[in-house]
Amino acid sequence: MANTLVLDFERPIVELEKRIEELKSFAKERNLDLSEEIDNLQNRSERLKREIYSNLTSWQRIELVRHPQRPTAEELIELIFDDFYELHGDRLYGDDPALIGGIALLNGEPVTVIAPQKGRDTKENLERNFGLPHPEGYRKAIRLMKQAEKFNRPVITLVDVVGAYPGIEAEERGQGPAIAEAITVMGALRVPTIAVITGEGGSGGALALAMGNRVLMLENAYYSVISPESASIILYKNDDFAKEAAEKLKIGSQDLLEMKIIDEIIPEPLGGAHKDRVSMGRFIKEALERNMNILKGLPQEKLVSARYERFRAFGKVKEDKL
Amino acid sequence: MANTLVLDFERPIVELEKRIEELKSFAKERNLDLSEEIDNLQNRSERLKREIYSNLTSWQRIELVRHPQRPTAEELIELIFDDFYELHGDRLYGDDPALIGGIALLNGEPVTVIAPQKGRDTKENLERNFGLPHPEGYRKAIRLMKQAEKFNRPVITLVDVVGAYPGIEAEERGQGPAIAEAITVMGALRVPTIAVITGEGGSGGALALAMGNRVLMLENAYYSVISPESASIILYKNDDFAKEAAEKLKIGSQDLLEMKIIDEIIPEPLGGAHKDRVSMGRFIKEALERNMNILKGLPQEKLVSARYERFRAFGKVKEDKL
Amino acid sequence: MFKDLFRSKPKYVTVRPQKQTDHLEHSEKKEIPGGLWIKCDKCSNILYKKDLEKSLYVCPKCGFHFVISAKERITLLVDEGCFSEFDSEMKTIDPLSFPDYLEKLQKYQEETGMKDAIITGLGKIKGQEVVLAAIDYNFMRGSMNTVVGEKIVRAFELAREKHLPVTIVSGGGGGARMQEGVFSLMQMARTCQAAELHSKKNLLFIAVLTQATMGGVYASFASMADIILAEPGALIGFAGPRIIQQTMKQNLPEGFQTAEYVYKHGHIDRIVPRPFLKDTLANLIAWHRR
Amino acid sequence: MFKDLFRSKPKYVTVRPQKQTDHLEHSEKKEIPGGLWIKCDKCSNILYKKDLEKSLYVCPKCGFHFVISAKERITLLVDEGCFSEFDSEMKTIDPLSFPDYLEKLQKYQEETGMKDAIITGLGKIKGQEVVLAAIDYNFMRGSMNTVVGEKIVRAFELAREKHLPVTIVSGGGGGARMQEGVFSLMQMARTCQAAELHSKKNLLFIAVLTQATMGGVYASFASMADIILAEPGALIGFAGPRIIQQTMKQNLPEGFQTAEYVYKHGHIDRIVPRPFLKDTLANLIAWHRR
Ligand SMILES: [Zn+2]
Ligand SMILES: [Zn+2]
Repeated sequence: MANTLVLDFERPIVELEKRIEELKSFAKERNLDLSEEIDNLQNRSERLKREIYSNLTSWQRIELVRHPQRPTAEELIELIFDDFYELHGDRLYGDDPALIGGIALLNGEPVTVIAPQKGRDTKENLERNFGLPHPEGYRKAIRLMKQAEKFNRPVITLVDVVGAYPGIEAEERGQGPAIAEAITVMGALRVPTIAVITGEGGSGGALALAMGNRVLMLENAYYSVISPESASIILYKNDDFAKEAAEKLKIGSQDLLEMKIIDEIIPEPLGGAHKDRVSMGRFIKEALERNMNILKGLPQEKLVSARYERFRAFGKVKEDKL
Repeated sequence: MANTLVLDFERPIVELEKRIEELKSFAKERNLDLSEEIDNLQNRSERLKREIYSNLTSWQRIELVRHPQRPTAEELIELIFDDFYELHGDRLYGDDPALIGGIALLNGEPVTVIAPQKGRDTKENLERNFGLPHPEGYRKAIRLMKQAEKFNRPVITLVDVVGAYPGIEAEERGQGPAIAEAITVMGALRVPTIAVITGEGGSGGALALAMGNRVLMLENAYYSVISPESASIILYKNDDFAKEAAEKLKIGSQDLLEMKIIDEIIPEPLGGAHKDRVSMGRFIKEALERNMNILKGLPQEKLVSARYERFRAFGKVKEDKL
Repeated sequence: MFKDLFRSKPKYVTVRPQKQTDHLEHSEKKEIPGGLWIKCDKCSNILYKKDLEKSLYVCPKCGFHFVISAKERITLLVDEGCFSEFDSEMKTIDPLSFPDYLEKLQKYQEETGMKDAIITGLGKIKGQEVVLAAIDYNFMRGSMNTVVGEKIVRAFELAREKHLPVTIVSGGGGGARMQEGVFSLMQMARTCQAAELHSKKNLLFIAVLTQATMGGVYASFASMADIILAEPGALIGFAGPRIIQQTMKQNLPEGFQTAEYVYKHGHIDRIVPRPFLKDTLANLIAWHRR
Repeated sequence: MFKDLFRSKPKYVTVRPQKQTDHLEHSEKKEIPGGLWIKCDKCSNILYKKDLEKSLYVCPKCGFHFVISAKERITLLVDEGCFSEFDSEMKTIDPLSFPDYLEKLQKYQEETGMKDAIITGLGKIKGQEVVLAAIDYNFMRGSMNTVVGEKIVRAFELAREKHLPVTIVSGGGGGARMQEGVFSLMQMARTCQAAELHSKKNLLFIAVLTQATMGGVYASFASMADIILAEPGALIGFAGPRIIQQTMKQNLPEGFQTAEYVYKHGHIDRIVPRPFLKDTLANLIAWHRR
């Protein structure tokens, strides 16, 4: 765990592991046989990990998906796909580094992959605008979605975006309309679409890329209409209650699966995606392949109508007369 | 002709008319009956006008269509259509005042009208960028063309544009691609399209709006791949030979009709459109109605294929083997 | 009486403009305080309320457009007596069981006489049938929840079935409604899809953006219209101006996110002052008749 | 021998890269002067010509991409022996009878061994059939006239008929060719329409923008491609930089209208150095196979 940020709730694990290391050194130094005690402690440590990581609060999960070592879209793409050829530009105004897209091979089959791209450090984050797309990012996504449709190529999105970018130019160039168009275009594509919420699924910025025939979600990811911090400000006039808001908004994968907002939870390695990237990639790949195999069997008309029906269902209301 | 710029070749007419006025004053002052002489002179003046205006060189016609009083698109629209509701914006970046578009009624039938808009004076010209569209102008045109197609509304363009705008931002935002897209979209519309070259038909900027099932042209208008001035610079290293270049390039309506680049010449009032705006409007309206009646009878498929064939024909080449 | 008419089952009803003030005293308190005189939010002139009513709640001194309720909006647009409301009893199921939400809703329901933030229905504008929706800014700032979404979806579906144009007046300052969480977010998806299905039948959709059209309302159906009109001065955008100012730590440009500003940036077809709105809609609908 | 092969009737022919220099000495005089040594236009290093040949005319010191002829371009891209040219005898009818034009053409024809500024044909890239076109900058700056337009239109038509992808390498510095006047302008219309008909069949079109892609070439088929690649440093734009500078009376931004600049502004998918171009095209074509 060298160089890795330790979250508050992870401290007991880290402390215990430190003790074990100390005990090992001590045993070696003094030439004592403490192997039984050490084994016991290690078992204890494993249990502790499982206990802690299996009982995370909504807020702790948010801390995990905001972990600086959390694999970014580029890293996940590298892990999941055989090849990836990035395509650039919206053909209108610019190329947005905060959103990447291109052609990739999923088990040898070409697919179009689109994803917001966070940076891995401060320098990269400044280049990538913290993974917050401008309108040209959404418009690049729209262009690549239409290209995918033209060539009958499925679309896979990996979604990790805090939300809309609160910037003057983003407003001027119409991020509202750009998001609406991305929702509309992805929502009507005549090819299979799978969205994977891999980290933060923040409001319209996430939905713009989440109009999937299937919406999958990593275990610790969240998907919400509003950030817990903003919700806290609205409810309590300050952001001290973000943790409460996170619970109330039901933004975790388990709640969303029960509410059928998502179709499937992709498990994360114990302690989060960054603890075992290779396994994380394998889990996502497996889920994508399995879902893609089902979708590829459907005719175009059915793909479109099934997607409409999927979202049409989220309108349950009461209609009692007075 | 008060406040009207007098072109060089118009001087003899103006001089003669001045003489007639002087003679009239003189006759009145001295109480002489010079009516016969005045009548003769007036007949002479009429003959002179017809003689001069019927034998204009290519360059003189260019001077006429660049005349500051030449009716602009807005003025022509007002003269031709019963109503006009302008629509704005490309929904991407901005609203380009150098290109106007909207829904108009041609004899009570809705049509979409699109036209570059020059200013009527320096102030207006600065606002309108001398009628030179930026990419957002072409993209507004594209949006309105697609809107017209959606609602099965014919598209009429009035084209008076010097050419592409040589500006840094126009290049940055892709005026090349925007022009290509306008050509492609208008070229493939499933509704009747009529282009009227009303003044300057300058290179790609004009072609972007001239993919008509019918291409009509005002008598004195020109339509060229390059401005005569630029051609002169290329051929003779300076622009002193623009007049010669204008002849060599065969850019006048009569030449273009013979080469079948245009389908019909709309006559102008004697001395040019600005000499009698009402008649000018009537002539254009008559031509539009006549052509539209033919096109409206054609099925959509035929409109598209006929337009393709129209332009497909401009590829005559030699194919002798050596 | 005004309210009763609106609550009646779908049929053509008479909506009398002269009865508007009954309702105004309830819902527009902040904008138009009770009493005979009203102070204009923009120019601070004191206006005689009867005059303001006659001018359709547009300040005669400075042109400021006061917020009006969804009912008033519909009254203003449809021919007299020509509106039948849809789904007037539709209420939210409170899908997240969000604390204090139902109480809050009840307060707004009592204040406005509406079940939620939107009225949809079939109306006639100068004799032309149109499916009409108006979001009410005074009902939780016109925020979009399942009810708003579902009523818009149904409105589009009916229009598609009957081959009718749709006009939505979208004064939704709150964007998506927090208390219904991800279900509010899903309404962006659903309304976009509904608008798209309507559009694919080559049917007309006109959006009228009024004070305020922000967040999830702007970033969904409202910006997918064939023709986008806006009322003067309306705030239109995705991210809120205060959030932008706080995050960017820089002053916002003059007039930022006003209808005029957004128009200049190419996202709005026309700005239409309230007194011209009905005629404009009537003409546009007439020109798209088949 | 190289030339003979190219002039032969459509059939698969062997195009040997090692014979390129014969042709270079004719057409590339300005870029690559005769003799054993060549000075790089960009870094001014003196390069050994054999080395430059091996590096595909990319300066080994600074990466500058020398202009290469259409024949060399095709040799570089297609599998050995796998190219059959179309319409190699096509010539202009000089539609305007433009003074001195035919003489000028003859000079270029003799210099380049081509009848006009483009080669089109059917080739194989790593075993995959593709309709390929390359514009030759050295033939009247690769300007588009009726012959260039007609050959591109026919190339698209053949590709459409055979369900094949199209790749066009567009080094057309002169844009539309003045001497054929409005007929050159019409080629913008025709090539756009041809690309659109091809596109409507869901077939792939890749444009490779090379030094220089300006005016009517850029503002037509070249920017309608599904995927737009560019060589490093290529000048790409509509209006020429000198005209812009003169008209605007201001300095142009650093790198204005270079491939890198245009890429940054969102109009190009990727910048691909020459040595990677064949592999890139091969992959892209493979991924679009059905
Ligand atoms: Zn006021
Ligand atoms: Zn060099």
